Order: sequence, then C-alpha cells, then structure tokens
Amino acid sequence: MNREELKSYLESNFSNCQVSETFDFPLLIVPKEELLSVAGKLKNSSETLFDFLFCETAVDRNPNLEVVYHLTSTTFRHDMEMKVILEDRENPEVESVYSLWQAADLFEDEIYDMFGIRFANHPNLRRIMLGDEWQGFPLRKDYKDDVNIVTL
Amino acid sequence: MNSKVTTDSLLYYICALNEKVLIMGSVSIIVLLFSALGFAALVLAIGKIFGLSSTNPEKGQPYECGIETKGVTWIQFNVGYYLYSLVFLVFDVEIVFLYPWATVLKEVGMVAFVEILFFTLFLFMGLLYAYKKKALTWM
Amino acid sequence: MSASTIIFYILAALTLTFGALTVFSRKIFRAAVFLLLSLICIAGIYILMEMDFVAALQIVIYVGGIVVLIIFSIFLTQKAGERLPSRLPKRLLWAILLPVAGLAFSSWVIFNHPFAQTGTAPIEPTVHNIGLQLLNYDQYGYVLPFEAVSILLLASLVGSIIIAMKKKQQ
Amino acid sequence: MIQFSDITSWIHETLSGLLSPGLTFLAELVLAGVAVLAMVLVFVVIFVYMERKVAGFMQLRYGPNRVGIWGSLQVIADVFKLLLKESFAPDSVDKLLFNLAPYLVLAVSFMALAPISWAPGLQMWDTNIGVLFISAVSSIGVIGILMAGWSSNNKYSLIGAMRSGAQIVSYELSAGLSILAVVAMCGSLSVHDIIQSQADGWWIFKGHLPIIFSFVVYVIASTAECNRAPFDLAEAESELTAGYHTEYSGMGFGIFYLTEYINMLVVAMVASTVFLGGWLPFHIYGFEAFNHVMNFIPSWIWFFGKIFFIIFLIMWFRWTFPRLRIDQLLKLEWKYLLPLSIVNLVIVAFITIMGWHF
Amino acid sequence: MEQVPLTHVLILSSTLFFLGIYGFFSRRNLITMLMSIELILNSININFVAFNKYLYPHQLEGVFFTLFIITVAAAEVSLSIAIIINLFRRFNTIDIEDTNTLKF
Amino acid sequence: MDVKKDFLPDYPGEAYKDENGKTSFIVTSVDALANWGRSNSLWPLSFGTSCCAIELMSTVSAKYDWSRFGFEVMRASPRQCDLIVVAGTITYKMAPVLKRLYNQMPEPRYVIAMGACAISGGPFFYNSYSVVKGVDNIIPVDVYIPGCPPRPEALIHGMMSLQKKIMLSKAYVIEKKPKEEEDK
Amino acid sequence: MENQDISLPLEEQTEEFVVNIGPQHPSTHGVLRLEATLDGETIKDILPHLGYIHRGIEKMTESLGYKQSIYLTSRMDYLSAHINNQACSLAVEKALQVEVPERAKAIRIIMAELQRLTSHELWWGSCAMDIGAVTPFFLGFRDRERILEIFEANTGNRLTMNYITPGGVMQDVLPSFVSDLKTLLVKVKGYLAEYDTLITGNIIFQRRLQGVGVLPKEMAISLGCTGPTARASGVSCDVRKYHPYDGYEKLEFKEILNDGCDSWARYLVRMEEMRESIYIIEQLLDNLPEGEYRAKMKGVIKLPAGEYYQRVETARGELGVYIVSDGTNKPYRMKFRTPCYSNLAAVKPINVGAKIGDLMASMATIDLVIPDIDR
Amino acid sequence: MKTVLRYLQEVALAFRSLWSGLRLTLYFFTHPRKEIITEQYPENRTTSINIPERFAGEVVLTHDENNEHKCTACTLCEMACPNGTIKIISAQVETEDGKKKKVLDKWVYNLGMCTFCAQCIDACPQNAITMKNSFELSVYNRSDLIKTLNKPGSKLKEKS
Ligand code: SF4
Ligand code: SF4
Ligand code: SF4
Repeated sequence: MNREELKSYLESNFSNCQVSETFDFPLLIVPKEELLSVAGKLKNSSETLFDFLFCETAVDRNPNLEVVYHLTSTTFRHDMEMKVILEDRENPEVESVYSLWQAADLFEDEIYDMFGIRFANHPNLRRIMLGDEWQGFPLRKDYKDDVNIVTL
Repeated sequence: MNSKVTTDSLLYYICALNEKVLIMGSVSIIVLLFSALGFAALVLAIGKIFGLSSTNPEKGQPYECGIETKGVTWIQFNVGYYLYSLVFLVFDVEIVFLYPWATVLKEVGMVAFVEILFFTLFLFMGLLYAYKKKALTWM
Repeated sequence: MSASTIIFYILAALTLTFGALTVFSRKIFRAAVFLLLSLICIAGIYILMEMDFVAALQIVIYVGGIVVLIIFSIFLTQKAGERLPSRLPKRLLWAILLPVAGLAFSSWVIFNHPFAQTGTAPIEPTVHNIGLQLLNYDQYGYVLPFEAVSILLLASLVGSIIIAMKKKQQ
Repeated sequence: MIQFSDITSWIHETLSGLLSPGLTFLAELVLAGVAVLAMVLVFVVIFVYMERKVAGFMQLRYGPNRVGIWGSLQVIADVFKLLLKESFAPDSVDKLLFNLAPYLVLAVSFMALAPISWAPGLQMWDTNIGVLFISAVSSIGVIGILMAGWSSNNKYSLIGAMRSGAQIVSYELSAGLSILAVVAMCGSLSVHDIIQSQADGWWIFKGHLPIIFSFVVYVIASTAECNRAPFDLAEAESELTAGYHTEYSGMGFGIFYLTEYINMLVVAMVASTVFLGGWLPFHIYGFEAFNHVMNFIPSWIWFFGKIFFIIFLIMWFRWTFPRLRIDQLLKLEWKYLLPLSIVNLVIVAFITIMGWHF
Repeated sequence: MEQVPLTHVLILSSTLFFLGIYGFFSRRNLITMLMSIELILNSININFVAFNKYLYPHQLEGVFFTLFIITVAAAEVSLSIAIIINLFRRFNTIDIEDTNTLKF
Repeated sequence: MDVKKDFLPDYPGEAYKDENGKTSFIVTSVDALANWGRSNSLWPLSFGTSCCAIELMSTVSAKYDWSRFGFEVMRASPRQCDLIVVAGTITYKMAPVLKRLYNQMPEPRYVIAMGACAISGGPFFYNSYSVVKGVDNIIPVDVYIPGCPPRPEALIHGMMSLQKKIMLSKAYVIEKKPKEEEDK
Repeated sequence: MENQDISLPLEEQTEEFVVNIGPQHPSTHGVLRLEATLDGETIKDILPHLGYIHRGIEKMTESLGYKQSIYLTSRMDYLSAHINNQACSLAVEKALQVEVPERAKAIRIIMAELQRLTSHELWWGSCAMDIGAVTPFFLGFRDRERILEIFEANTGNRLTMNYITPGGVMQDVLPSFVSDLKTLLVKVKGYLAEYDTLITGNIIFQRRLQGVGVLPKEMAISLGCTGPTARASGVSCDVRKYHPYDGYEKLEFKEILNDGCDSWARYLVRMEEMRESIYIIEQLLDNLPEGEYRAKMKGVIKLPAGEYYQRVETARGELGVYIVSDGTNKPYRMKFRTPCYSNLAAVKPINVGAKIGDLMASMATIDLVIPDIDR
Repeated sequence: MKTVLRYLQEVALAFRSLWSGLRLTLYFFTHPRKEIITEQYPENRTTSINIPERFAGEVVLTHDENNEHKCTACTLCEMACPNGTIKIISAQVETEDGKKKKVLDKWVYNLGMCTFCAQCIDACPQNAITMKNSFELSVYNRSDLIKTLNKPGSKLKEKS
C-alpha cells in the first residue's frame, strides 16, 4: 500500500483512533487503553503486516508525554507512525508491546530510563543507561541538574 | 659413573670430580632446581625491596573488567574437562608402557610387533568406546 | 655423611612434611598440592636410588595424571575454597591410635629384622633392561602382565566412563 | 675452537687454589647454576626480541627499533621495568598457592633442561630415560598453572587454568607418541644415543613419511603444550583478558612470561634433538665435499640454528592463525592427532622391524 | 646412596604409610580419603624399590611391582573418581557420613 | 633516549638537582637505569571507551606502529600494565570503573588523557548530564593530548612526552599528583 | 550447527556464577558490559548493561542548533561519521526542502561508501583479532589508513569528520580526488584478495564461525535487527534500496543477502558489501558532476514545526533521525535510532546455550560500536 | 574405506588452507622493504611526514607580517562554537575621533575542549581564523591548553 491507501485503510479500520500524517508517514494516534489491540491488528492483519518495529521513542510535549512507534512491513514495505499520548505526567504508564515486537525490549528500557514512562508487562524494565541510582529523567523538558549540566 | 661421559663439559667435569660423592642425575637436577628457585626468589625480592608500592582497598580485590565481582569464585565448577583427564590418565599409563617397549623393539623384533599390535588394539578399542559414549564430546 | 645421604634425608623429611600436610590440611585444594609435592619428593628419592625409570613413571602417572584428575574432580564436587568439616571425635580416636600403634610395631620389626643382600651381579634398572624383561616369555618375563595391563586399563576406562556418565536418577 | 675442558679446568684450578675442596665444589655448583641460568635467560631475551620482530615484520611494521640498535635493548628495558614493578598478591587470593605457583612453573621448566645435550659433551645428565624425563617433568607444569588459576580467586583465571589443564594433558599424549616413533627406530631413550643414531642422517630424513608425520604432530602438540597461539586458550585475550595469570603483577607475571619462553626453548630443543639430529651437521650421504664443509660449522651453531628454526615455526603459526575454540582444540587432539599417531607408531614399528629405514 | 641404611628408607615408608592410614580414617571427604590412599600406595612403592635396590639387585622384580602398582593405582583412581562423581551427582555431597546415612 | 628533543613540551616539575643546585639528568645511575627501563617499556592497558580508542588502535597499527618504542605489549589486565591511555569520554557511570582500574594497577603507574573528552569533557562539556568534565577529576593525569581525536602522531608525541617526564622524575618517589575534586 | 546436536554427557547442573565481560574488556570493543551467567563454560544468560558511554547526545541537541548538533552525530557511530552527518543533513534538507547540488550528492555518496569500506575493514581486522588472529588486524588497519589519507586530505579529519553539512559538503574536494581514488580502489581490490587468503579461506576461522550465533529470520525481524546482521539472516532491509537518498536510486548495486543466519553468513555479507561499495564508487568516479558543492543556506537554520524522520544505511544498519521541531532554531527533540542499539538485542538470544568462545565470535560478527548504542 | 578417504581428504584440505595463510605471512616477512608501511614518526617530522593542508589541528588567528589580525571581536565564532571553546574578550577603546570602539583584547581559545569541527571558521565573516595542521600539542598541565591566540601587541588590520 502506498501512503494514501494506507491512510484511508487506517481511517476505515480504526475508527476510535485519530488518523493524521506527519511529513513522512501516516500517523495513527491510539488511545492508551487500546494500544495492544490496535498494534496487534496492525501486525497481524494480512493487509498491513507491520512486523518490524524500527523505532520506538518518546517525546515530552510538556505537559503530555507521547510514545511514538515507527512501524514498517518487511513484506509490503510501507511505513507508518503510531502514537500514544499520556496525560499523567507523574506516573505515566502504558502497555508494553514486547509481546508483539521483541525489539521493544531495549527501546522501552531506554524510554523508561530517559522519560520515566513505565511499561506494563515489560519483561525486564530497568534503568538501562544511567543506573538505578540516578535521580530524575534527563530527557524530560523539566529535568534540572545543576551539578552536572554546565549550560552554554 | 657413566662411561659415555666426555670430559669437556663444565657440568660433567664438576660431577666427575666428585664421582664418589654424588650421582650425577641428582646434581644436575638440584643445580637446576636451585638456580630456578633462587632466580625466582631473587627477582621477586628485588621487586619487593626496590619497587614502589602503594595500597588502597580496591587493589586487593579481584580484577573483573573493572566491576566488582558478584559471588565467590571458589565455587563448585562444572568442568567439562574432567572426562578428558579421566581418559587421559588411562592413555598416559599405556604410553608409559610403550617406552620400554620402544627401546627394545629392534632387538626383540617381530614378537614385540605382535605384542604392540594387540596393545594398541586395546588402546584403540578404548578410544572408540570413549567416542561411542561421547565422553570426548565437549559439553 | 656424603652429599647423597644428606639429600636423601632432606627429601625424606620433605616427603613426610608434605605428606603430613596433605592429611592435615583443611583446604582440599591445598591438600592436593601438598600431595603433589610429596609425590615429587618421592620421585626424587627414586632418582637417588638410581631407579630413573620408576621416577619418571611416578611423575608421569602420579603427577601428570592422577593429581590432575583429582584436582578436576575437586573442582567438580567441592567448593574448593571452603574448609573441610572437622573430624568426628570417635573416628579420630581410632585414626590416631591405629597409626601410632602400627608405626611402633613396624619400626620394631624393621630394626630387628636382619636384611640380607642376596645375589651378586646387579642388573642396572635401565629402560632397556626393563623393556627386555617386559617382552620376555621366560620365567622372569612379564609379557603376560604387560598384555594384562592393557586389558585392565581398557576395563577401567570402560568402567569409569560407564559410571561417570550414568544419568542422574530421579 | 676453545675447548670447554680448558675453561672448566682453569676455573677448577683457580678455585681450588683459593678455597678448600668442599667450598670449591659448592662454588663450582653455583657457577654451573649461574651458567645455565645465564644461558637460558639470554635465550629467552633473544626469543622475546625475535618474537616481537617476527610479529612486526609479519604485520608490516618494524617492531621495536628505538631502544638500542634495532631495538635490541627493548627486552632488557622491559626486564628492568618488570624488576622494579610492584609485584603484589591481592588480598582476595590464596596467598600460599598464589606465591608458590611461579616458583613451581619456573622450577619445572628449568628441570626439563637437565638431559638436553647442548653440544658434543655439553650435557648435564645423560640419563637412560632422557626424553621420557623431559616429558615427565614438563607435565608437572600444568599443576602450576592450575594452582595459579585457582588461587587467584578470579573467574577468568579459573576458566583459563582449567582450559589449559585439559589442553596440556591431552596434547601430552600425542607429543609422547610422536617422540616414541623415533625412540622405536633408534632404540634408546637417552638423548646422547638418539643424537648419535643420527650421525648418518637426521631422523626426519631417513625415517620416511611416518617420522615426518611425527614431526608435524610433535610441533603441533608442543605448540599446544606451551599454550602458544593458535592454542593459547588459557590466556585467550579476547575472552579471558589475561587467563590464568590475570592477577599476577610485576615479576610474578614476568616469571610466567619467562616460563612460556623456556618451555618453548625446551620444546624446540627436544624437537631438534629427536628429529633434526641435535647438534649434528647436515650431511648428504656420499657427497663428501659437502659434508666436509658442513663439518666446519661448529656444532652449537647447528643446534641453535635448529632451535631457532623450530621457534620461528611456532611464532609463524602464532602470527598467522586464528585461535581454536576449546572443543575444537580437544577434538583435534582426540579425533585426529591421537588416533593418527597411534597408527603411525604401529607403522613405524613395522618399518623398524623390517629394517626399512636407512 | 649406599650409605643410607635400608632401615631408614623403611622407616620413611612406614611413616608415610601410617600417615596415609591416619588420613584415611580421620577424613570424611571421599577425595581426601583417596589422596590418603595414594600416600599409602606410594609408601609401598618405596618399599619395593628399596628392597629391589638393597636386597635383590640382580633382579627387577621390585621395579616391576612398582610399575604395576602404579598402573593399578591409576586404574583405581580413575574408577574411584568416577564413582565419587556419580555419588556426588546422586547425593550432592561427597561427605562419607552423609552418603552413609542416605540409603543406596 | 635523548630527553632534549625540542619538540617535546618543557617539563614543568622539579627535575632533580645535584648538591650544587644544578639540574642534571643523571643523579644516580640506579635512578637513571630504573627510569630508562620504565620509560622504554610502557605497557598500556587496553582501555578505550569511544572514538579516540580507534585512533589509539591506529597508533598500534602498522602505519604508526608504536611498538617501535616498545609500547605494543597491550595488557588486558591492569595488574600487568604501567599506563592507562584514557581514550575517550568518561561518563559518571564509567568513572568508578576507571578509578578501580587505576587503583588496581601496581606502582609505578601513569595516565595519559587522550582527546578533548578525557581532558575536559570535550564536545560534551556543556549541557550533558552524564559526562565527567575531565578525567583529572578522577585520577591524576600525567600528559594531556588535545585533539578530537588526536592523530596517531600526536599520541606518539604524548607518549614521548611521558617518557621525558619519567626520565626527569625521581625513580623512588611516588609523585603526589594534584587531584582536583572527588568524582561523583 | 555444532552447538545444537551436542548431547550433554553430564547432565548435572553445577552452581552458576556470574562473570562480567566488560566494561574494560578487549573484545567488547568499548565499554559494553555483558553480565554473563555461566555454568562451567556454558552461557546460561546474558544481561547487557549499557550506559558506560552514555553521553546524553539527545539532550544536548535540544540546546544546540541544528548545525552544531550534526557534529555530535559523528561521535555516535564514529566509524560511520560521514553517514551519520549525512543522515542529519538530509533530515534538515528535507524539512527545508533545499535542493542539494548534484556534485555534492555524488561526493556524499562516495564519502559514505568509502566510510563503509573503512568501517568494514576495521571490523574485519578486529573480528579476526577477536577470533585470535592478530595479523589481520594490522592488514585491516593498513588498508583503512589508505582511505583515511583521502579523507584527511579532503575533509581535514581522520575519524570524526564534520564534512557533510546541510546543503552539501563543507568544502570542495581536492582536484586530485578522482585520480587518487582510482589508484586506491585498484589497491583495495588487491587487499580484499589478501583477506580471503589469510582469513576467509582459513579452516580454523571458518570452523569458529560456522554454526555459531544463529539468528533466524523471524527473530531478526522481531528484534528489529538491520544492516548486515539482518541481511545475513535473509531479511532484506537495505535503506539504500527501499528509501533511496542522495541519488542512490540512480546507481546500480545489489543488496547482499545470505540465508546462512550464522556468524559465518554475517562475515560473508560484510565481505561482499565491501566489493559492492567499490562498485558503487566506481560508477560515480567516471562522471563526477561539476558545479557547486554546497547550496546556499542561512546562517541559522530553523526548521518548520513538525516531525521529520530520515533514515540512511550506515555500515551497521539503519540509522534513523527523528526530529521534532517547534519552529525555533533548536530541535525540540532529536532521536537517533541507531543500528547498534537494535542489533545489541540479538546478543542475548543467539548466545544463550553457547560457549564463551562462541560469544566472542558472534559478538565480533554483529559488529557493535558501543557509543552508537549508548549515544 | 570411503570414510577413511574422506577423513584424509579433510585433513589435506585443512592443511592447504592453513598453508596459504602461512605463505602470505611468510611473504610479508621476507619482503619487508616492499610491504612495511611504517612511518618513523619522530624522525620524519621534518622530512617525509604527511600532514595534509586541511588537517584540523588547532585554530589560529592569522597574523600578517605587521603583527596585524583581522578579528573585529564580533563574537560570531564564539556563538557558533558548539562547546564554548572560544572566549572573545573585547575592550572598549576610544578612537582618535572620540568614538568608542570595541576591539579585541584577548582571543582565548581552550585547546583542551576544541573538537575541530570548523564551525567557527565557517562562521567568521572576516576570515580571521583558520585551522593549522599542527599536532604536537601534548602538555603536562591542563592549564597550558588554554591559549590566547592574539599575539601581544597585535592590532586589527585596517581595511584597505
Ligand atoms: S575527544 Fe573527540 S574523538 Fe575523542 S572520544 Fe571525545 S569526542 Fe571522541
Ligand atoms: S574571529 Fe571572526 S567571528 Fe570571531 S570574533 Fe573575530 S571576527 Fe568575529
Ligand atoms: S573548531 Fe569547533 S570546537 Fe573548535 S573552536 Fe571552532 S567551533 Fe569551537
């Protein structure tokens, strides 16, 4: 499917999600609760077959946190972007997609480390980069560290 | 004293002088042993006496890529090698028996050959058996 | 006293010391190492007695084979750094009594028995002579034991492989 | 040429002029020990230098060339450095065994030198079990390595020691069998006799294919016994950092390093004695003029030349091949070398009895 | 060597023998017991060699006995180690007391 | 080694002096011998964290070949080496490791800070929350080699500077090097 | 598949113990720490610990401008510095819709492919070194050094180049560039033949790699592996083919695939890729377009608000640059999806059950660059 | 028989592959003149060393023969530098016609932090600074790396 087709496909199939597009990809904004079912459909439906999670990251849109999934299909070679918006800044939590794409293991570890977003049912969620002693989540916009950060 | 000794050797000479007192084998071994031990002691002592030294708590800990070790090292350890040394022991004994055999092979002739044929046959059977049982497959 | 006697007594003392350390040491790996040193000293005594071949045998088989095997099995079955548990008092009593009595008795025997040298023409115990006797069918020949050894070893190899590789039972 | 006897008698006379007979004897023993020590150390220094140069040239670079002429003092500088380097036993080790291990390995590799014949008449101990003694003594070394590895209380050391234990004992078998092939042909274990039996041609030339095969097996097996690449699993740097001597520092490590090279020396000496005719010159049967020229080259040059040839072979392997995995290494021994050398020995026995060798 | 009296050699061997006996009885660990047995066997070997050397120098009987004893010792060790390993695998201990109490 | 090579930096510390207060290169021959041995046989720890480590490897490699100076014996265990070349960024997570490695080295030991990261945090000096701003905050440094990464010749130059420093310092004193602040 | 069919003669489990491999370890190529749980020499579990070289690049970009951020990317995967720079520049150009001059594009591709060559050569040397052969390491560096000479002469840096900038390249290549390259490529081909004699054909080396570290295709996809690591498992994932950039669409080249799935396949894929890179460069050399080397850009770059994702194929796999811009001169969020981070995930599944020696072999063929993982 | 043959064949093949590797290293060993590529660095530093013109080793403020530089102290380079290597310290001086004017006092450059990215050179409108291909810069003290680039007494070059 090319980009337009994919977009219309998404619009027709995922009515409770919001569909838009970014510069590069069609974008599907998924409600937090339905993440796993939507992602499972995207991965397994024979029309899309998004079997390759090539990037998963988060963006801190103060005050919301967004988790961004970039998907591609090794069969059809189409890509899309999927987003989950988390409003709870203090205790953000979202379902892990590890059961669908094993690649999520490390990606989600990193997101947890950098943004403090917890992933439910993640096999081994840990502060992979900074270590357990580290205070705060550095990639959040409100991260302050007067000791280490020398600002320009 | 061995009659094959020729005189122009430093060590032979020393031994020959004291023929009555010592057997040569032990002398040479002892000389070598002591020179080795003495050398080792000497060089280690030089390091201790003249070398610099410093202490800090981390210096005494085992090195493991710069991370503290987890758990003890002296644990019960799964050695895949144990069966090898088992088989080795048996073969070692067999080979030791081959040494006297080899020295007289020429004199004894065909009999020795026949005997060794049997001997190695058993050796081979042992090896084959070890194979069959996968004792020599490293785990 | 000549040098060789001095060496003998030194070696004997070392043998006994290491032997004692072997049985007294509470760290099993150290015990194995002391056993090794004791065996080496015994090999030294053999060399002193001009039994070079036996000495070599001692080193090759005992040191190179048996001790290595023992060390490997220590790794496999033991927390080698641990101290061994202390002895049981009941057995300890026997363990001390029996050797002391035995030693007393045997030294009495040794000192009172006249050891008479027989024979006149000594054979040099060289490898060559050993080999000749080994492959000899005469009265003093050892060809049968020689072949028997190979069978014995085969049997022990097969046996130990069977035993060692027996699967764990539930 | 200077005769050794001249020197020795001169030494003896001067000494007995100065000292009482007993002291003379002791002094001479010390002298002898120092002489052997010096000889071995010089060899080792040359080997280390050679290793670095060979490595350099094979790797398209020069190797050491700043310290001394062509870097010849490089190894000496290393020795000075190591001598003055702090050598300590970490608190976590088993101190007794940790400190004992270097002594053991060094003593063992020294003792293996006893039956070696360096030149005509220059031999310490002409025993009737010569080569057997060497292989027997060098098999003690493995215990030293196991001791070092275990007592270090370090996981890398332990794994390295075990590996090298299994490896050394395994390869001892085929090393022994390949020496046996020559022993069977010449009928003696004595180093002196083995050399003399090659007066009309080295065994590697007159022993047909089986002896050449034995030679190859011996070189492979002894490389493995010395823990040299491609069989250097005990200290496989990319896996176990520094293997069984990870925790040794300063001269403690230096002794292990030294021992590695002494072992190589012993191995090379045995190989050149048994297969390449020791200090005997190269002769071609029935080519008198040539033989005559060869006789002019002093025997020690022949012997050292052969030693360096073997050492070069071992180094050449090291700088060419990748390392084997431990199971491949053991498979190589138990599946290929051992059966083949047993068969080889039977063939050799047959040849010997039939008198087919030259 | 001749100057060392035979009795001294025998004393050495018997002391070693009884050291081994002591170890054998006082130890609970199978491997240490095995090591004690090795000591015993070695003391016997010393005896054989010494007798051969001092009393029967025209024969090689003692040497051969030593040879075969060493051989048998090797066979014995390999078997007993195999048994020890097997025991260990079954009971997870090689303490003689513990293995006694567990019924075979 | 000729210590008077003009392209090496001036040695700032106290070169040792004889009774007349004159600077002399050789006070005692033992000192000189020890220093000669040490300076010509610097075995580095095979330690590198990032980009600069590649240049370190280039220096090992055939074109630049620091084995000419006898430095090629890279030991993987700190017990056997004399020198750490800190090649690359040191983060706060790595700092204890580096410190531990340094502590586990036997005396005498030397440190070279290679590259901007090791000297000051380099490109990651500002705005980075996890980079140590210079390894001299953790361990004392003997020679600094600027560059990002320094080219292999620069590393050899740094090594020669270290040789010069060793040659000019006392052999039997562990120099107390300034340590600016404790690491985190 | 030697590992698989070994039946274990001794079934007992002895105590497991934990060995740290890294952070200072000669064969993790940096400061990766693998916490391996071993039973004897068998690996029971591997837990990678990262962050020993985590430098906070993503945070830093948020306070630097776009231009200044680009130079940070060459410190990530420093063996593919050009390609990293290229990725960032492409993302910026895409957002600003700047047309890059043809000459600049060609130079970029040449540089990128040369970079791939150097990276693979270095990998080849260090891979062989991990297996235990030292000489190849020197050969690999010798050849790499030749290419570096060209880099150095043209870009002014050997390793962490900052040559490719938004709009083109920093400065024009030297006049002798083409002729230098032509002589170089002939040499490099000869070097590749040497590699084959020394290592590829070597039986020990083959046996060390064959059947070791098997990464099945499904697992490679699921783990998100890219680059040669994935292609050796038969996953077709070459960004240069599927999302061509900078004119790769006009060039003729194959995507190297191999179905072996093991370390040996990965080795072969990389060796083939070197030849393919040479082929690509040769196509461009003969008709290097003339003209500008850099489009005119403003001094301060401001991207229009929005999200941009640009991917390129580095020597290790797919590098994605994800930029979220809020319209100011600094990126709001910049995420680098680095190939090594995903490939690292493969380390655990392919090594559990293997031996320590195999771990090194499979690590060597996955070819991780640790700062690329940690950023 | 077949298995034996295959076994031997395996052995022969293995030896062949090993020998080809050995031959290559032997070739390297025996042809040092042709193959060795080592540069003898400290000796060749005045002769054959190859440091390309463009090599970025150090930022320098170019001075001409009258000890004049072109820097107007506009601090554009300071702003362009990603990691604050440059500090431009300017001074106010009064020109003859009484106007206050900013001139360069100190061009402070921290070599220990510079990453040689050439952003400053790109940014400088006056082309006052360039990269020098020097590389022998190691020092014993970190403070030695902080340099003042304008030479003492140097002046701004007058526009001609
Ligand atoms: S100084 Fe530069 S090249 Fe060196 S580690 Fe730091 S960023 Fe990398
Ligand atoms: S160097 Fe150039 S950019 Fe920097 S202050 Fe001077 S004139 Fe301005
Ligand atoms: S080269 Fe880069 S880091 Fe150095 S001063 Fe210029 S802008 Fe700053």
